[in-house]
Amino acid sequence: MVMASTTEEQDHHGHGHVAHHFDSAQQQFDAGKLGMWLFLITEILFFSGLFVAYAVYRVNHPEVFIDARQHLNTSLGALNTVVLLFSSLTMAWAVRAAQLGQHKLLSNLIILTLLCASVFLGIKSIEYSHKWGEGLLWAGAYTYGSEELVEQDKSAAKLAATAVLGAPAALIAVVSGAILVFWRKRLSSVVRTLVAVALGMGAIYFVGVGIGIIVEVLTHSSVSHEPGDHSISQVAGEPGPGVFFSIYFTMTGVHALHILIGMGVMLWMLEKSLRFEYGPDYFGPVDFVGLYWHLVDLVWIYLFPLLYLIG
Amino acid sequence: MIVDINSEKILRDDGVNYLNCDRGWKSWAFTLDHKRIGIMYLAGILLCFLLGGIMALLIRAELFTPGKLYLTEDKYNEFFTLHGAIMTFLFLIPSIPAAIGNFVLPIMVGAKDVAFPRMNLASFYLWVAGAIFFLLALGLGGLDTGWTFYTPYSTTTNSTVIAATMGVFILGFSSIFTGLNFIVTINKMRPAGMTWFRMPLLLWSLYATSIIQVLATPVLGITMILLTAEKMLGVGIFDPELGGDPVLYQHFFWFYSHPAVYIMILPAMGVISELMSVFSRKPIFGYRFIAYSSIAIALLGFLVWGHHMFLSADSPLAAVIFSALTFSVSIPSGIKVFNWLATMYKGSIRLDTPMCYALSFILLFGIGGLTGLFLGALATDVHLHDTYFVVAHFHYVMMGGTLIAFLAALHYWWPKMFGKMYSEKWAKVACLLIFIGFNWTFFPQFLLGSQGMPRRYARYEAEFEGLHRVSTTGAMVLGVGLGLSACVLGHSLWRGKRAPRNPWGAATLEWQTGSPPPHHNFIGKPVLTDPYDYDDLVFDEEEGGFVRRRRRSGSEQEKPIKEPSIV
Amino acid sequence: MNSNQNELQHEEYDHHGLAHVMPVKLLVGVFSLLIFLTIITVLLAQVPLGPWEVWVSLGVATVKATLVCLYFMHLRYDRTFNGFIFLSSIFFVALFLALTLMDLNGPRVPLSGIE
Amino acid sequence: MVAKAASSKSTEFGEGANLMTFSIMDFVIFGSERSMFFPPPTSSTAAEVDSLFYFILWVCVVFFIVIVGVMGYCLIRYRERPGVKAEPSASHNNILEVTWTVIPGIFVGVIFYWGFVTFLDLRQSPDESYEIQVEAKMWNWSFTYPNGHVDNVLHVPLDKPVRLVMTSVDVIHSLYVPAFRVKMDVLPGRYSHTWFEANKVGSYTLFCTEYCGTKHSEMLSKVVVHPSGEFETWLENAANFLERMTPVEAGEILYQRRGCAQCHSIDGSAKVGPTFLDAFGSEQSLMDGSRITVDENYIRESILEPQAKVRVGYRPVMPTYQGQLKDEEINALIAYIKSLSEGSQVNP
Repeated sequence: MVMASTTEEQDHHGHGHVAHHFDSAQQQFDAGKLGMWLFLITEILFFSGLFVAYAVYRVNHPEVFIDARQHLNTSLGALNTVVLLFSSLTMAWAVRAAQLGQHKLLSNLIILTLLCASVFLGIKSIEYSHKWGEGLLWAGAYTYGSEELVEQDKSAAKLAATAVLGAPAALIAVVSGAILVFWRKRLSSVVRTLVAVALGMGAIYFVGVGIGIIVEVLTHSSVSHEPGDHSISQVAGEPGPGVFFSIYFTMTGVHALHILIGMGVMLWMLEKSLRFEYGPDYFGPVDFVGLYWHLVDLVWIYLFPLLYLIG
Repeated sequence: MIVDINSEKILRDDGVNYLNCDRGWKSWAFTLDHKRIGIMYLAGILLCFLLGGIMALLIRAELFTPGKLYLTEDKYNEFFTLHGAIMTFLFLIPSIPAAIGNFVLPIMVGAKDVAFPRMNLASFYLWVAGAIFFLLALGLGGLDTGWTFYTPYSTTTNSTVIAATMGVFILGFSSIFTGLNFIVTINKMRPAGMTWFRMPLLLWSLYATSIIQVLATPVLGITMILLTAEKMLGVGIFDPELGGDPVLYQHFFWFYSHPAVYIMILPAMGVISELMSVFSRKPIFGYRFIAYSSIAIALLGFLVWGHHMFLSADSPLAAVIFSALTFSVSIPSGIKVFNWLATMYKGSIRLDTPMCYALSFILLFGIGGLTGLFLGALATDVHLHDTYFVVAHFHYVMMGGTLIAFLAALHYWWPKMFGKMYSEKWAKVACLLIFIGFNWTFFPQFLLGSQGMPRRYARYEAEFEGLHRVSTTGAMVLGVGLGLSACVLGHSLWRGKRAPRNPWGAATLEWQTGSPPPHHNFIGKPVLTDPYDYDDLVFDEEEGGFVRRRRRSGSEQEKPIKEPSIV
Repeated sequence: MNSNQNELQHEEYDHHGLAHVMPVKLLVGVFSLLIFLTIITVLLAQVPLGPWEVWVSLGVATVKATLVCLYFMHLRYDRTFNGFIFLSSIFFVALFLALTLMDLNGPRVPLSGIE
Repeated sequence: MVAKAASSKSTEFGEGANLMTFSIMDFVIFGSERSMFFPPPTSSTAAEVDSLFYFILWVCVVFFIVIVGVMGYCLIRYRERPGVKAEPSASHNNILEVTWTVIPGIFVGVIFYWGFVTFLDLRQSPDESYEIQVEAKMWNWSFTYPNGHVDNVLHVPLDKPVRLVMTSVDVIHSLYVPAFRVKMDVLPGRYSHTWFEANKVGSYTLFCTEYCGTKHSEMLSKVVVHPSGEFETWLENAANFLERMTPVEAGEILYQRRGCAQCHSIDGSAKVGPTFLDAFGSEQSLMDGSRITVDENYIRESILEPQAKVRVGYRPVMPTYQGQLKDEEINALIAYIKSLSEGSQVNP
């Protein structure tokens, strides 16, 4: 919605893409760009709160962080980093395509970016469901190391969590699939492509899940703990691993939320690009969404070492 | 210079302006016109001010006696909480920037609109949404945490904290959108001739305000998210039970909420800078210093939040550093005051209502600022912290400062907004009543505080009764004063006589266009002039207001011309 | 910093229409550099660096971030003002972090230690 | 002048009037024993704080008079008169700007330094301080003395530095003794410290100044300063009251001291908790719908696990006294509560 407002209104009595209150396309573009940058710094300060919380607890209780960190799967984190970086590349390339008016390429690059985002979420869901199964949750719900967790209901819990997290993607895939099968004829080519992309996103999410599971299984050894070890179980009133996972979940959760928002905006942008709306004289929205997407990438670039590596 | 007869005709004959250019509620609800959005904001914040004001009076009434008069302790706590929350988030923060600024800023920079009109409208509707959440908090059993939502109380109390925090979160976005819009508008939409140092000072102060809004508000956002998560899921980041740290919450909260104090006061200072110059008929004294001091206050304002925690954390070092930084902010504020006074020197001072408010601003803000020294100094703060001294101090700054300046701005731009003049006489009476009532209410509270009366007390020791009674009586006078000024302005809307383009003889661009302005603000292009040069402005009987005289070399007699004219 | 002036200076340089266009080679180059750095950090995390570990991995992260800003986000070719506000935001985050930390590593006690 | 406005108007209010008229006089003679600003200073550090206060006050008064003076002068001298235009004059003057930047700068510098030095004294408790543990809970204070005695009133010796080690069991509170000019937040999950040396025998009010919910404004206590020598004897007697008194008397003292009185009345009126009057032996229905008779076991359980059986119409807000009351103390309380019910004879 912010995006929508940073891209200027097409004014009825304005000419082309320049809104009535701007003198030139250049002024409009610069204004939009400055606006976008200002929005990005609000995002940075929004995340800064979480980083400060992280720093405060890390400085005051390093031991907690070192133990708790063992329970994050570095390979999954690294994998996601690569996926996200690649999506940044496609996004940056998309901006170029828009500037040069390469309409087909632009649409394809946006689609590619969307698919990467989907894979990222798929892999993330495996991380989350693993934590859920182990009871490695935020302080209020932290149950790790308490005896009543038996191996099989652990794996059951993991399965359930995976299912719950995957449900929306599955739903999207099924619905859009159904639409393609039954109403194919009635849809305009643009809408058809959009639905197809939705189907693709839904499907590839589970590719991400698959990859996640494989990696999880392969690298299980690296997660160095035997069930019921009390080295990091929560004591009321004392800063325990619960706080670490509180920070882990808020940080990654807020980040994932930004990914979702980004995906939504990109679909909106894809629709426009399929209508060939972007070209050398009007590519502001693509550029601005690109900036946003790179910022989400930037945040992850810091989250990855802070959460997965240091300790 | 050629006088553009046509544009003049248009403006003389058909009275088409932004108010009557199109009708129907849709033309307001979906308008992208910054002027209409400004007016909607104005209506909204005035309603909230009324609500918060009524609560204030109820609180004062209860405090007339030490024991219970008519409010239970719980109700009292809910009232002062919502009084604080509503006044801060729904009135003070949007007051001058979102309502007055929205209307004036684009016209002052000679633009057709703000850079992002849709975002502007979105900002207003977000504000409405936030207000609704607050009303929910009020309706669903009330909120009793104090407007600061300190943990762990806010996470343990079973009142409607979540509704309120969500409201604050949404209002944050509303505020960010306004600030972002203003920065871009000022940066990118000024006409070529208007360099940074030819901008009216109100624009400087609004720019500084916007910087704070954009940089600080997001932190409030994440704080509210964490607080909500804390309450709903038990993410123990602020909760000592789960190993969290309640003082960390205070840091998060004040990292926004102290700069927010400058979001409230900086625009007020901008308004005063304009008025002092216009009504002294003198160029503002020390333009650059006032401009720089605005930016300085905005930046230094980020370094002082710790003075709300002198007694919270155990680190004297931090307290000392924060105290030093706190004092550093007082300097630029002082600079502004002295420059305003210097502006009056050798002027020709006209005491119209806006000027009366401006002068009472200087006195009240002066007291408010000076009493800040007691609180910035560590040793005295230990005694005065969380007492009525603090209450009096911030009411002198926020109400004596921001509210009075808001009223000044309202009376100053009222003719421009609605094209009507109000009754000078009664407006001045109201101004006087407000000034007296205000001091009568809040000055005794300084004494209450230094004598050791803690704040947020529903019941109090008998020894404080005398001063509390004085204060309560004053509050009633203050209420009457505010009511009167509301009547005066309201009355002008249908009884007031038609306002000229430039009733005050001000030189900033908004006075070159009609009152009220046309839909696109100007017909033709405004003439860029020095915003503080009054030499060519002469009173014109036929117009009933001031008009610009054409500059002529030599003795040839001067003939007044009507703006706007195309260069 | 009147925008109208700045425009003129920015017009030269391989501007295409409204803004600078990134060559594909450069984009791909930056990307592969980023991947390389990612591998480096993961490997470095295996090496015990003691207290330096934090700074090393944050350092690498900062290099990556800079690359993304300069090239993917066009900051290198963008108006200086945009870069300036970006840096200023970093400055304020640092401020927030520093002053809060300074105040908050006071002594803590567990609730259990009260009686 | 504002103060005058207030005072002249305040005449119709008895106390207001006296207080304010005194004040106007004192305004001229700052720092007299009967000051309009402060309760009389009664601690070793208070005087220093006050003199800083008065220094700042004078600075403010001077600056304010200057501002009002200049404003008044301009308003009269340069008011608009027909035919008189504004005289041209410089629109900026850097020397002037520097002057009114530097001079206030010096003043705030001094104020800061003075405040900071005094603050360090307020924070640094002498090593030989007498240490008292403070525990704050909604909405009462309990002070634990070195010999294990717990009291809800703070008793301190004269002319002896007393160090308070404070913590809270629930939300943030703040301990404030205006007469000593002493205040410090009391936080859950960590200890905070403050200290003072009372130098005047007497009893002074102690407030909570951090908003802590419903009865925040009633979370008051007293500081009793004993003449040197008498303090030890008081502590002696206070500590062994259980031995010296009958359970009922002891129970009554505990009822007062340990904060029961905050929420449980003995006159039948309902406060946050149920009244003790005629409670014993009565039939009561609980939240879960079941009914119980109030007997020794129920009372004991309600003291140790208050949340276990909550009576209908009351919120489960009582904190546990597990590990805070000794068995004989609990027995004494039970005996006291019994004594408040008709026809219940007290068994020894």
